[in-house]
Amino acid sequence: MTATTTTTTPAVDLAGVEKQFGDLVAVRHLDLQIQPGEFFSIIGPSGCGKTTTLRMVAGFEDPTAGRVSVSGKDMTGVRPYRRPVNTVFQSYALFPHLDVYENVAFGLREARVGKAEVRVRVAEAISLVQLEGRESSRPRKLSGGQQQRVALARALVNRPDVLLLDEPLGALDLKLRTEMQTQLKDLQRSVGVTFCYVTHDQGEAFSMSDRVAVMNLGLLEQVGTPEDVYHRPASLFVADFVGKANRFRGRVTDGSAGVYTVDIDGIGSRRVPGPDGIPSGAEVVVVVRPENLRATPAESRNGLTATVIDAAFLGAVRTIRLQAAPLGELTSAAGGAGAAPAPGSTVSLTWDENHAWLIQAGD
Amino acid sequence: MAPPPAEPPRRRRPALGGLPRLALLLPTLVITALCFVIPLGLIAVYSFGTVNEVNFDVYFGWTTQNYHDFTSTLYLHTLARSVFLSLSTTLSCAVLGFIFAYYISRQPPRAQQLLLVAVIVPFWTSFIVRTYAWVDLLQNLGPIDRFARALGLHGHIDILYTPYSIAIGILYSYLPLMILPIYVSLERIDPALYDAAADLGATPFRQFRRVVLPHAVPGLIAGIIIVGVPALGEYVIPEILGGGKTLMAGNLLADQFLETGNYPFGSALAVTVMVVLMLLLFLLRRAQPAVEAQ
Amino acid sequence: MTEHDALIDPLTRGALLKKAGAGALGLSAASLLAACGSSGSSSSSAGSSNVIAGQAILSNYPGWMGKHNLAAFHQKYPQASIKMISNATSSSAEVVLQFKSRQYDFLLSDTTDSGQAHAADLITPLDWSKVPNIQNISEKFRKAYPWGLPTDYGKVGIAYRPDLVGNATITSWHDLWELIPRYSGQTVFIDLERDCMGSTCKYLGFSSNTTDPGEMSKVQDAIVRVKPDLKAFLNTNVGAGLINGSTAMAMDWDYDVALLQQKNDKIKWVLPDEGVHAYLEGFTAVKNTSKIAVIQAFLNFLATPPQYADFVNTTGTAYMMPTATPLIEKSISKNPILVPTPAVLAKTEFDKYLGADGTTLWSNTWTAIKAA
Amino acid sequence: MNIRRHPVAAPLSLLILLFMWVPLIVVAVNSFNTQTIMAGWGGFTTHWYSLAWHNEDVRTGLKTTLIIAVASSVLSLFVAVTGALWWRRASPKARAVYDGLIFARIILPEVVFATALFFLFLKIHFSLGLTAIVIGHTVWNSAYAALIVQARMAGLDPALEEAAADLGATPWRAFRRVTLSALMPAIVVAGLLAFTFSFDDVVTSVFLQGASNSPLPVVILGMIRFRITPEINAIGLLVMLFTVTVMSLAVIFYATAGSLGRAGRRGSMLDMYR
Repeated sequence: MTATTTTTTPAVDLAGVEKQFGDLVAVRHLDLQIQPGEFFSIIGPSGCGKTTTLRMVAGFEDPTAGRVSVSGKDMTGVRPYRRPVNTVFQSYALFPHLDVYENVAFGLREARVGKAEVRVRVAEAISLVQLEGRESSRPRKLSGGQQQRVALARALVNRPDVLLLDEPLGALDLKLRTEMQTQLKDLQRSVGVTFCYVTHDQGEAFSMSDRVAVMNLGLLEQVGTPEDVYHRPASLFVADFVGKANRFRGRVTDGSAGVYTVDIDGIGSRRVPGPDGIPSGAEVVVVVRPENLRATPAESRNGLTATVIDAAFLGAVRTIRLQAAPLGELTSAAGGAGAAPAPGSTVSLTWDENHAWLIQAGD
Repeated sequence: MAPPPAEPPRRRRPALGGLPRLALLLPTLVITALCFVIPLGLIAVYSFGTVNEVNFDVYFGWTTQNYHDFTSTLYLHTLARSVFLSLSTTLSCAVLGFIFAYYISRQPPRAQQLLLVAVIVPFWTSFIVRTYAWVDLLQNLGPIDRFARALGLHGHIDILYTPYSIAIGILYSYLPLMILPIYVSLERIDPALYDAAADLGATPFRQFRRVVLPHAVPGLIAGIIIVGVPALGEYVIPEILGGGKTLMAGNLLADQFLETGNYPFGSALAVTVMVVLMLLLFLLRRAQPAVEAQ
Repeated sequence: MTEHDALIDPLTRGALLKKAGAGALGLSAASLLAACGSSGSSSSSAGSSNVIAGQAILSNYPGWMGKHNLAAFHQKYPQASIKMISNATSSSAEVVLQFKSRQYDFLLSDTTDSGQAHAADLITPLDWSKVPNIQNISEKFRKAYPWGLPTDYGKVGIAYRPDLVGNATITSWHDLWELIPRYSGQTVFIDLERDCMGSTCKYLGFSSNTTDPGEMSKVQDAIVRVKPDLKAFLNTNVGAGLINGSTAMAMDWDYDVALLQQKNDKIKWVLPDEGVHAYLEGFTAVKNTSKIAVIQAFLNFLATPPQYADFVNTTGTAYMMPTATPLIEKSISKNPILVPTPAVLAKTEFDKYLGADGTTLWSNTWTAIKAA
Repeated sequence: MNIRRHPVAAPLSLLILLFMWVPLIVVAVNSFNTQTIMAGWGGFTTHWYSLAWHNEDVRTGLKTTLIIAVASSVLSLFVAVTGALWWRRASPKARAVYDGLIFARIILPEVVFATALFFLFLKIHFSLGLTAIVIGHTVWNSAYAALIVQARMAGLDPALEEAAADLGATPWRAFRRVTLSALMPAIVVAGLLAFTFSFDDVVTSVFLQGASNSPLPVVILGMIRFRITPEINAIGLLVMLFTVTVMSLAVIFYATAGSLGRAGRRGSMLDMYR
């Protein structure tokens, strides 16, 4: 696990945080830091503990063990209404009996902000999310996207240290979702508030985030930039969760300092980059992303050939399903421009040395 | 779209600051247990007892005689008539209530409020006074009769003291209780839905069936329960408007408690009616999702 | 295996105080006062029999009292008063429950109800030496109502509009039964078990207090036969339709007909040849009342001609005290319908308590008639 | 389908409205009728109003009824709202039991329930009177109120209070500004319904009034025992005027208090129900 070392105080600091509900362990010993101004995402499948983590930051859950700090201040046990964070809920949780204006003004009124300032800041927030003219509408009369923006304005108007977003785009349709992703990113850049974003959609997280944390079964699997997580996954789970991965089993025969020689079953010896500290003789899995697995209609030079099952044209790319006799099914992806290989034809598969990644097996 | 992920159970923190959650249930528990379940238990026990017809002391025992008595054709006939009358009035009530609730819900907001007030206000005067007004209205040589004759209709409109006048009285008294829940459920319909339906080429009738009716179902069911059940037990209206000629289950039941003092038999009647109604409600609730799914 | 369980246990003074505690929740100031009032003064009135003190609670029809009776009584006995609780009860079951409820000290109750309460041992017999004025009431009524002070009675006869029945003359129940099918939908019967079936008994020549199942089955047949041709069974405004002609014939009470005649003089009253059935009401003291002294003083007071006249003039009922006649309004005292001549009384049979079996027989017959 | 101009539905709706008001017109007309036995029109008089106005039974009856109706409405709302708050986070099984008890309270014929309560109160030596009537009314009123409040509660996002807390509201303020306010339309409707039911109840009151003063409906029932005179029409109309006035004042007060308060942009009562 990588704990980034910086000189500034982290916006969110989770130290040894654990959460149990009865017998169920939702979050196991979590250490995580989110930097000020960062767009940070937590991704993972259902029940991985990501929402629980977010709720511990917001204060809706108390950790069973460990410490939660926001902007350097210990927030463990502090009630939600005393924390400098605000949340955008998955269901938005807009107050149905209040109009847009009063929804947005809610937090300011609770903070006893002066009337004049309320007016200015609410107007500002409403214009930030482009809802001018809808101030006196009730939430029920708004579209899903508009409601989502009200929820955003309602949280941001309080100028929180950290904005927590719990799958805020989950209820929107695909087109609106992509649109909102861009807007969210722009918004974050312009207000400069730390965003902590929870989603089960890795694509959504990648498109917006500076850094991503991947969780599974209550455990933090990896933290890093989207590129790190995608190209250098720390575990097989991460490798699979963030995208399609071709796996090849093998044993390390030699190597250190990030590049190892691996004897891959059914293929032979290859040089593969990987994390430090894998001992010789260790069972490993080599991960190659489909776009890095080149399929060329030629005789094999190094022993790996496969039969084309079919190909799917997706516009920008074309994916090819392949059957490699001893290795099972593989996937290759290439630019959509070239001609599709005919099903049943034989191709040879290659990858660049740098475009693979080693994961120690057995974890 | 994927359903929201099933996260671990939410925290069970006290709902209102330090108040334990169960404390919230206390008022309901007290009122239902002490003032409903226990007295009802008393009734259930009475239904197996006997009464001293002189001083009306009830003797507890385990006789099923009271339930046997109930199966006499005299009472079954009365029960059947009551079920039929309450069903038909409830259905007419539902039809009229629906039309009117729908009418209100499609008015501009101000008019909606005015119409709602117009529905409620007549009911802020005594029920008995209002019901007697129907005696006046419906009687032979009364306003409706005269109006009909002025229009040149042949013969008398002479429906006072018939099952019809009972039905009118019940319909009149319970109509607001039908209109309000239906209105509430119709009112929630987003006006854009009508446009959307029209836009998608729905004819007015199909629009009505696909948009309006599904939304009205919860309100309709609530209304039918709120109206149908008391209508079955109603005994004041049949007494005033029925001219004492049409015996209803409600009268039979009330008579046991108010007139003859045969509490065990009355209790047996009450228990039976309760069980039948509970069963009907249970079926209705099971049917509800099926209706809504259509 | 049966376990006897009397419905109502005696209320002790301690229990009343407990009730006061429950009432202290603040919602029931009135009932609290009533509870305290009835228990608090009990010792004083029981202790010295000479002082008439305390408040006696009377269950009564609303307004069923002379305009000035209560105030005059309080003036005469400054330490005593009567609190009247209005009840709209009509059945024996309700009245007997009132006798048992211990909420009241005395009740308005008719011969049937008091008879049943007596059989159930729920009444306090009066000490007649404390109510000497009872002598002012005609003997026939005193005999028929031995439990307390009889106050009023009502005969059930026939009222009709000769002009609406082809100027036919009705003199008997028999005439009425003959005419009902001919003028279908224009006849009204009284919707009270005892009055309606009692009158039918008279029509058939039976006692209106019969408990013979064979006779009752004939009564049932007689009513069911004409039921399709009846307009209604009513217990309120029974004969009102006679005024505008929507009703032609009615089984009705004397006092009601007397009033109807003031509105339309075409209405005729008939005291049927076969005889009439009548109710008789009065005030009866509840068993174990602590206010018996107050009750006796009040009933004795009410039985004086001026007070009784006030009662009759206010309620407009048929009266039973000949010595009060000069003080009673002419509309009542000169009305042949309401004056109790010996000839009329000879034809009149009062309600009696029918016993447990008789009561059940009557109520079953009545249900069968109503369900038919 | 534009029902406002629909050739059948629109006139039919107006007929329904007429149907609901005609008896009231009859009551009004008869209250000025000199004909004492309600058999046709006799002539104009205001005598019945003077009679009704000076009728002590009616006055104390009205006062008694008001106390009962207000007390039982408030109690019913308390029971219904606390119950709904519990219900919101209860398990499905617990909810089913709770719902079942609500339905049971609604479907039990009133006369049975009133008798049962009467027997019970006598058995435990609980004093009959206003308190007893209020309790009796509360048992069924709270069931209707619970039904209405619960329907609204079911439509509320369970995250609302969390959102309020997240925005800085303490639990109490979150309850007041969010939960209670969001429930307010249902509370108002339930309160009105409870008041109306209680205000007009005869059966429960008859059984449980004991030696206390009779509520107005019982007084009226007593008055019509032998004879119906136009006085009851005058009483009915006076009572209605009185209720309408009180209700209007309450609504005006509610609206004014709302516009002066911090959450001034709430709009009208019915608006909130939207």
